[in-house]
Amino acid sequence: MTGDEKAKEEFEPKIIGFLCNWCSYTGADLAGVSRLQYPSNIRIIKVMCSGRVNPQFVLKAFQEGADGVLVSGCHPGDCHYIEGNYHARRKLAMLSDILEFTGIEPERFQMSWVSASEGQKFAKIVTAFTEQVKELGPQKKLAGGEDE
Amino acid sequence: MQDQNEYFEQYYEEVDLHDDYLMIPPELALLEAEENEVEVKKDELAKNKLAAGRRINGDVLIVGAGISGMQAALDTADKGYRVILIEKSSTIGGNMVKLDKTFPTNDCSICTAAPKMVEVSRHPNITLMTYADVMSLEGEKGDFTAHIYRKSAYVDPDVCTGCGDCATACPVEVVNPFDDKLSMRKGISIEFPQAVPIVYSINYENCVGCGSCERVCDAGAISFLRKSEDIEVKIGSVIVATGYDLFEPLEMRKEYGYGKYPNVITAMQFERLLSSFGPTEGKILRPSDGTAPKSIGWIQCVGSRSKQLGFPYCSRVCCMYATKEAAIAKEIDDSLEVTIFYMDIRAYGKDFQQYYDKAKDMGVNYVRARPSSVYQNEDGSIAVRYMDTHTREILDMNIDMLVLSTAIMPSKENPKLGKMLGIGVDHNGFFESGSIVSDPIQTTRDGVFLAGCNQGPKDIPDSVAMASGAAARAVQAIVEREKAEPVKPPEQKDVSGDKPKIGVFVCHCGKNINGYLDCADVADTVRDDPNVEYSTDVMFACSEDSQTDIRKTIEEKGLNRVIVAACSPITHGGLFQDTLEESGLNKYLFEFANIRQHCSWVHSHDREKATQKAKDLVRMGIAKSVLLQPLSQEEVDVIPVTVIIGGGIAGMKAAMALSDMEIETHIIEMGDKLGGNLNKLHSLFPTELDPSQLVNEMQTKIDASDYIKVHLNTTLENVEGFIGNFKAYMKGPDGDTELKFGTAIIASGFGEIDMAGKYGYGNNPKIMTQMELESRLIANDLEKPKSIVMINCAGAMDEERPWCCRIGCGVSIKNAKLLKEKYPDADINILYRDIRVFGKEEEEYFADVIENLHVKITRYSDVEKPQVIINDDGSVMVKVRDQIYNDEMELSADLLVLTAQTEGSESTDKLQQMFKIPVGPGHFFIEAHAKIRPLDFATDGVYFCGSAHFPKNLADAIAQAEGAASRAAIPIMKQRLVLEGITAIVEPDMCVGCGICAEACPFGAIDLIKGKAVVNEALCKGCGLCNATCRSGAIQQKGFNDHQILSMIKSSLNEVV
Amino acid sequence: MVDYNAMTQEIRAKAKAMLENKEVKYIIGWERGANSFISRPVIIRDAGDTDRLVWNPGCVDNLTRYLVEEMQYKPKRGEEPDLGPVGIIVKPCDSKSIVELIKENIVPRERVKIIAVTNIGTVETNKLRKVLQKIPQDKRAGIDILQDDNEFIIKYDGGELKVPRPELLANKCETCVTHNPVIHDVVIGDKIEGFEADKWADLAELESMSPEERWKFWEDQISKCVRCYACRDSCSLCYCAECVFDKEKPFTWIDKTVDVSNNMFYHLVRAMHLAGRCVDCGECERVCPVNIPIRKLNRLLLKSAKDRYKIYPGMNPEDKPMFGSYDIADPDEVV
Amino acid sequence: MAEMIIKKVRVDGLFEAMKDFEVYGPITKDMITRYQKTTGTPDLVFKSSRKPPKEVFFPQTEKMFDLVKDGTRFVGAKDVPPGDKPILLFGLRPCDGRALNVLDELFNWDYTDPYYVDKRKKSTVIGLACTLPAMPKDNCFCTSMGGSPGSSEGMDMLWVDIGDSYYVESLNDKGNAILELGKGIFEESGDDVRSSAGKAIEDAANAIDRKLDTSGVRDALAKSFDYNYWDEFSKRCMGCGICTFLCPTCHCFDIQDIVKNGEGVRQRSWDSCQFDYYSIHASNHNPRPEKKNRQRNRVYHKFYYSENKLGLVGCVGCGRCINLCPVNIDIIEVIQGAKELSQ
Repeated sequence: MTGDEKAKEEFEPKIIGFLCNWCSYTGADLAGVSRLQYPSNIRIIKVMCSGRVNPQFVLKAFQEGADGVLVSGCHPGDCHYIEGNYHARRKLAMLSDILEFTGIEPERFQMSWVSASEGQKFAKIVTAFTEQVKELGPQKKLAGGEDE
Repeated sequence: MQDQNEYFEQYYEEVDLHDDYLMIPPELALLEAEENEVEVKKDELAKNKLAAGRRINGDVLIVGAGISGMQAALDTADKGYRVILIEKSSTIGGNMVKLDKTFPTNDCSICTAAPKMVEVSRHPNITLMTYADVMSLEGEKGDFTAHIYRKSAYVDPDVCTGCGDCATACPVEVVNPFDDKLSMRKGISIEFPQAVPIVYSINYENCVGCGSCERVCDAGAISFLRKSEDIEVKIGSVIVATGYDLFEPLEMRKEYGYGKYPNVITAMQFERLLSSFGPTEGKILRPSDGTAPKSIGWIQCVGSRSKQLGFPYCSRVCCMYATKEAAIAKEIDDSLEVTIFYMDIRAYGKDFQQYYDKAKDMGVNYVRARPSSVYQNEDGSIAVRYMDTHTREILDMNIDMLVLSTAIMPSKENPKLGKMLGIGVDHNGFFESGSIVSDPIQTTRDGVFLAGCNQGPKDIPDSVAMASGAAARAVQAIVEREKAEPVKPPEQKDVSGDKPKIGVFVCHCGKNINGYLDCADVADTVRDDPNVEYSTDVMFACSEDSQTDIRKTIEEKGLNRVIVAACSPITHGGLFQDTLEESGLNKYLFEFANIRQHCSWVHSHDREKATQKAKDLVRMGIAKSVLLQPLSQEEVDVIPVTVIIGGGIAGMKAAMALSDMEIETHIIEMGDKLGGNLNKLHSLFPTELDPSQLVNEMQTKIDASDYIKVHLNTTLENVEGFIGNFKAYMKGPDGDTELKFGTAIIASGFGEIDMAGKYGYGNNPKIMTQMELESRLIANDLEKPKSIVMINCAGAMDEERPWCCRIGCGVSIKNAKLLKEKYPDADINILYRDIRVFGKEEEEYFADVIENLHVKITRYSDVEKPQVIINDDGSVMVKVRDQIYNDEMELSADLLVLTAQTEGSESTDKLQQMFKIPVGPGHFFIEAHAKIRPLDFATDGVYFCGSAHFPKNLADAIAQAEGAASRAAIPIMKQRLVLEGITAIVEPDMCVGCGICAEACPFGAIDLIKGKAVVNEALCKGCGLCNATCRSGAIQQKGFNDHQILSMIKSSLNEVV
Repeated sequence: MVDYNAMTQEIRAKAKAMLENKEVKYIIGWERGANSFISRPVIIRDAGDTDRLVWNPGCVDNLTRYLVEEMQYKPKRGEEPDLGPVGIIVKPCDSKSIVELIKENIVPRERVKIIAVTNIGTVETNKLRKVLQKIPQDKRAGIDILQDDNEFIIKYDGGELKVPRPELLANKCETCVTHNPVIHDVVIGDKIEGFEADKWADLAELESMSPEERWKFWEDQISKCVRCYACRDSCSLCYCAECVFDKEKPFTWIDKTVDVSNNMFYHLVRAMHLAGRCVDCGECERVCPVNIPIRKLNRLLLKSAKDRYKIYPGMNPEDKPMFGSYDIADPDEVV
Repeated sequence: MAEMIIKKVRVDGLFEAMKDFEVYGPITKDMITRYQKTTGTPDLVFKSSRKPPKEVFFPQTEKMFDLVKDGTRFVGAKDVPPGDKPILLFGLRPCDGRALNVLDELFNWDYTDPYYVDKRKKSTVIGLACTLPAMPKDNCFCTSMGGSPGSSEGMDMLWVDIGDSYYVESLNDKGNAILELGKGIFEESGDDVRSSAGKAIEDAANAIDRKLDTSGVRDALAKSFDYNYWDEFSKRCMGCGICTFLCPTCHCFDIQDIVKNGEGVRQRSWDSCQFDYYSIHASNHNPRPEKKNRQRNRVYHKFYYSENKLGLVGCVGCGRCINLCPVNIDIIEVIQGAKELSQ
């Protein structure tokens, strides 16, 4: 194993997950109830609705040193608040575009729809996302590197 | 009443009173006790003595505390009436809590049921008695006297902490009925970890009387001197919600090897295997050797749809639960081979067909066969012999485990209970309804009502709807009574300006958390945080003793914020919030750190990382907690008026139920008369009932009611406001009118889709839909046909409209019967995909039509739909491939009836806009929760019933109508409503009035007044969308404001405080 | 050749009439700058002062920010607020700002009288600095800049300099599609036709780069930022009573630290706050003292909004705000 | 005072000889010059820098000390040991050199600021006189503020471009030390060199076309504080921080504790009196609530308070604030206006 590979192996990304109370948080609960295993890197912040997630939170998380940010809400049409997830979708799509445009890997940011019954999906998403972020290595662009 | 007394005596004879160690008078017992050096406290005995023969006054007695009984109890208690809820076993929850997940949403069953259980146990208007049976019921509607026999569990429920030390000490091991015999438990036990009340109980049948439990019980909760009680209760009405038994295929259907081969289990046993708190903690393992099966099969209709080998009716839920179990098994292990042997897949409910389609896509193998026999191979695997009805081959399939989808059957105690309560039992053993189609809730005795599966098989939402309906009916008898005084919560301490003093309680959840991470370490880490006043780890934070501890610590340490690190706020948040309130703290000063579902259970292989994450989660909780502020909840008065949109049968029935509860009700109907689709129907499946007669009877009652006002030819133009304070703008014969109301019921119904262009419809007078046929039957103007073909699922279950129309099979069979009776010489052939007759008496009706009237039925496949050919002479031919005989058939049809797909009414979209309620596929409204809130919308104060939600047969629509009336009556009977505390708040100095928040708000809760956003707290649902949309942060969501979320972000990335 | 002189005269006449007829409290316009070659904002209250008003390619400011100030003016204690209309002179690009401001309830339509000019382009201040080097310092005093379809003509003391349009034209004018005002009470100047649609050519180069190259580009640019907030302060749509970046109590969104991390956060959030609203008036980029190509960020989102949601701000006050609305049919790239 | 010359071709050699220094010099990129750390030879031909050289001694963001952690809490402070490398600031323009004088006074006034003073003490400053054609640029008015394109105030050594070489004047021991370092690189100078340097400076001075008569400014300002005048011209001010951040003598800063990635530091960053929250009190009261108050404060600070306090005028006439003001607030015009009004 090269040093680089080793560093990648040992790198434990910091991931923040904003989950809506009604679907995704409950879906994450279901993953727990079903004892599905996924990497422990994610720190979940509960919000009532994915529509509550201001793109500013995502940027702030990156700026504070998060390596990845996951936002998850109810599937389109299933929003507990009727339409919050549609609003979130717009805002966060635009955010994704500007991240890409500024060369900040948009792969560090992911939005997903996870219903209360999709514990399996939640576990899969978190696993894949953690892997994806791990692959990208530490996020120093918005966080600022040590060598500044 | 003679019979009843006999039964009473007989019961006492049957039930062994040896359970009472105290067969002698207390005084003597005292003396004896002293002699025997058994510690007995005098006052305890005295209490026991007094307890016997005590009297309780209530309003409604509810027998059975499964999901139906709980719903009925909550619906009644929420209206302000006192409920006495009795449950035979030691916990409430019934069969639902045994299930792993529920179809078609795959919601965790216990997770959705547990909050209801907790709510029931904490409701001030509900007196809950477990281990209790009803013995007699005397008197009449409005004035009943019942006797309750409450068995002693030898454990004082007020003292037991649920710690489980007794069970550890108990030497007796018995089969655990909760796990359907798949595991063992102790002689002293609780049913399951989340049982309510969480009180251990001794089953006297198993107890050897060694006293070990008593000796180890630190709390001193166990006493063998506790006496069973005979309690007299005075009530005005009774709801019977005693549930069902499951068919045990030991005698009948023994050819499937249950009880003989260990790897043949019932579906309920399989549920227990799937359940995370079941015998295998959610792992699918064979009972014979504990290995994971590589293949599993399900046999459907075990005990149902057979007069000879079980019950003639359809058990209604088995197709879906088997599909669910198979799909979940497949989800857990994709390599698993799963096969379901079925007769018809009755995926009749909302989203069921799609769920079934998805299971097929996942690789669940459906084989249409009723296996004849089952053998065990040497390796313990099971050989199933069956004939595939599609290929007509006789085959053997070897599977590692066989699951029998056993039928819901009437409780064996129904006849006895029926006699004690004076209510009738039908030929199958279910309780008899007033009418199976038009009055399912009413028993044969006035003032006694039915809810749930004791009336016939039902799935959860239908049971819940019926339970709400039963609550409405039960309240009618006592509506004049004075309501219980609402309990005032203790005075709240004002802590708003105080320095945060946080208490942290890290729950072990037994081994569920502490088994995978170090709870003590987590508690230690945060103890020195400047804002943390107290930090500890506890065994079960939710147990009653921990609750007491938390309350005590709040008091002693002067805590003003509390964090519990445990399971999930979804299930347990409310519980701890209540605990805070009881301690005089605002409930919004509570914060949850989810270290079980989101940590210990999902990172169970890395103790170190799980512990680290738990620390972070708690720290994030602290970061937010520091910033929590007490939130006040506004109260509003409720306008005591309900509006019903739609005057079909559901709307009419709901109006009548509300009227009976003395609530002013307005029906808004677009058409010129009430009755809706019923006016167009000739008759009602599965009865001979004349719909017009039913409509007329109800019309008469509505006309006679002082409480109902009908607005015909009236459309609803707009609605504004919120629960308790709506305002409708209507257009009708009186011009534009306004109406203020408190709650609304949407009963906008459904109709057939436009069939134009499908199956030759619209081009030939011989082709018509079922609805048109009904009209022709009423008019009696059909030309005598020689051959009749009906095509079921026309326009249904395809890509465009993937749902099942739910009612078509029944309608086609009924109309086939009518036509056959009218034209006995005519050939009738019903082309079908599955025959989905699931309701009460429906299967029997169907079997009768097939057996006795010689109506042909031909199964076709979804990939080869029937072709309709219209010849030049106008004659109609139908080409179809019979899936069973694999024959290509050409049927001439003098009459071709299309059983058309259905969809929600045209007004759906408009209502969606006006009431801000969600609509799903097919223009059907989406309920707040598919299982436990089947009549509510997410928007408070708006309910629905009938086919606006999904096509319904009459019985279900009526039960729903009464249920919706019950739901709609709750806010009105409460008179005042406490609103959501998590609302948005505007800082006026920061707001520049750009209005984007108002634009975004899904609930219209924000107005611009004088250039500033102003939140209407009554409309605000607290989603926080406005907060995310406001650029300056002038509008903030209380409890989730920018500062709080930002603090959580920061603390999650910084291991410092 | 655009007759700036005639247009200036017309503006002055209109302004004078408006003031004399008391149609407006004052007129927001441009006057000659102190160092003469770039015009600057001026507020004219007196009909007699209207001769100070000018219109030429050096009128670079988007004056609508002063409109916002008027609308957000908080009367002092005891002061009776004067809610009378004000007059403003706008270029077509600036007129889009007014559309947004009306849409966002900041400017009531009735409180503004819009004198709008048609415009084929203004100068880029930075480019002008360079071009002016060609003119002796002592001869720069009376500079006048004229323009036709192909070139700018700089008239100075005793001479004139012809500069091909691209060498002096403001960057924002190169991509401009709005040469005629979208909202106005009075239009001055001939209708301008025949401009190409925005092809986002200015973004193409960056978009063709690899992500790492893009980051390097932005890191270089953003590291120059001194966080003077001129880009924000010049923007007429940055009208919040308290900007998130100024928030100090009870928490801050951003540190005062000037480094790539904080600077980038600032610029990304600023761009997101303007997403679906920015009308590309170009003020942010013009005022930047360290020449950060800020417009690129805004324009990327402008392009995204157009591509994704068919939203193009600044055209119609009745349009729904992008972040206050949604369409079920919005592209769904969510996992 | 030693005078030497250095041939332009030998400048690289000198920088090679000075490699023990941490060298800061003008680096021009995308038309913008800043004084930045460099290991090679900085730009020799440049217009005055966009960001003033004060950032070398007084960086826009500067760490003051680390916060010390105990477990998960911060319990104390730990000073950051200053670097021991001497600093060389090369290419300082005369106006900026005079601005250093102001900052030197300020940071040594009632309180000695260790961060600035430490760096300043170990620094050697080599100035570069403004000569045509690069300098002066638009709106330079140093000559009106008592300076000149050849002023050596605030410097240890001054270089003047005289074609293929620079005339070099060492002004003190620090300058002499550089001469010593560059022994063999610097060459003897002569009178003709000095006079051509003088001529170059004079030409530059003559090219400055913007003038401000500062006589009577103090009196005028003393009288005009309450004039409506301040309101009038600051109406167009947008309230950005360009004029202050880019001013070589402005020195306001704000102190923040920053926690990131589990580590904490206390640091200070430039602040601007033009920001409305700059002067806001804890009580939310703002003594300078409006733009006119803030603009007036800036002008008074430069032309009135600074002199009271430090004995030095706060403006050196570098012209940056005029050049970069987006709305053309021109301090020369402002002062002249105030003078006219007060007469």
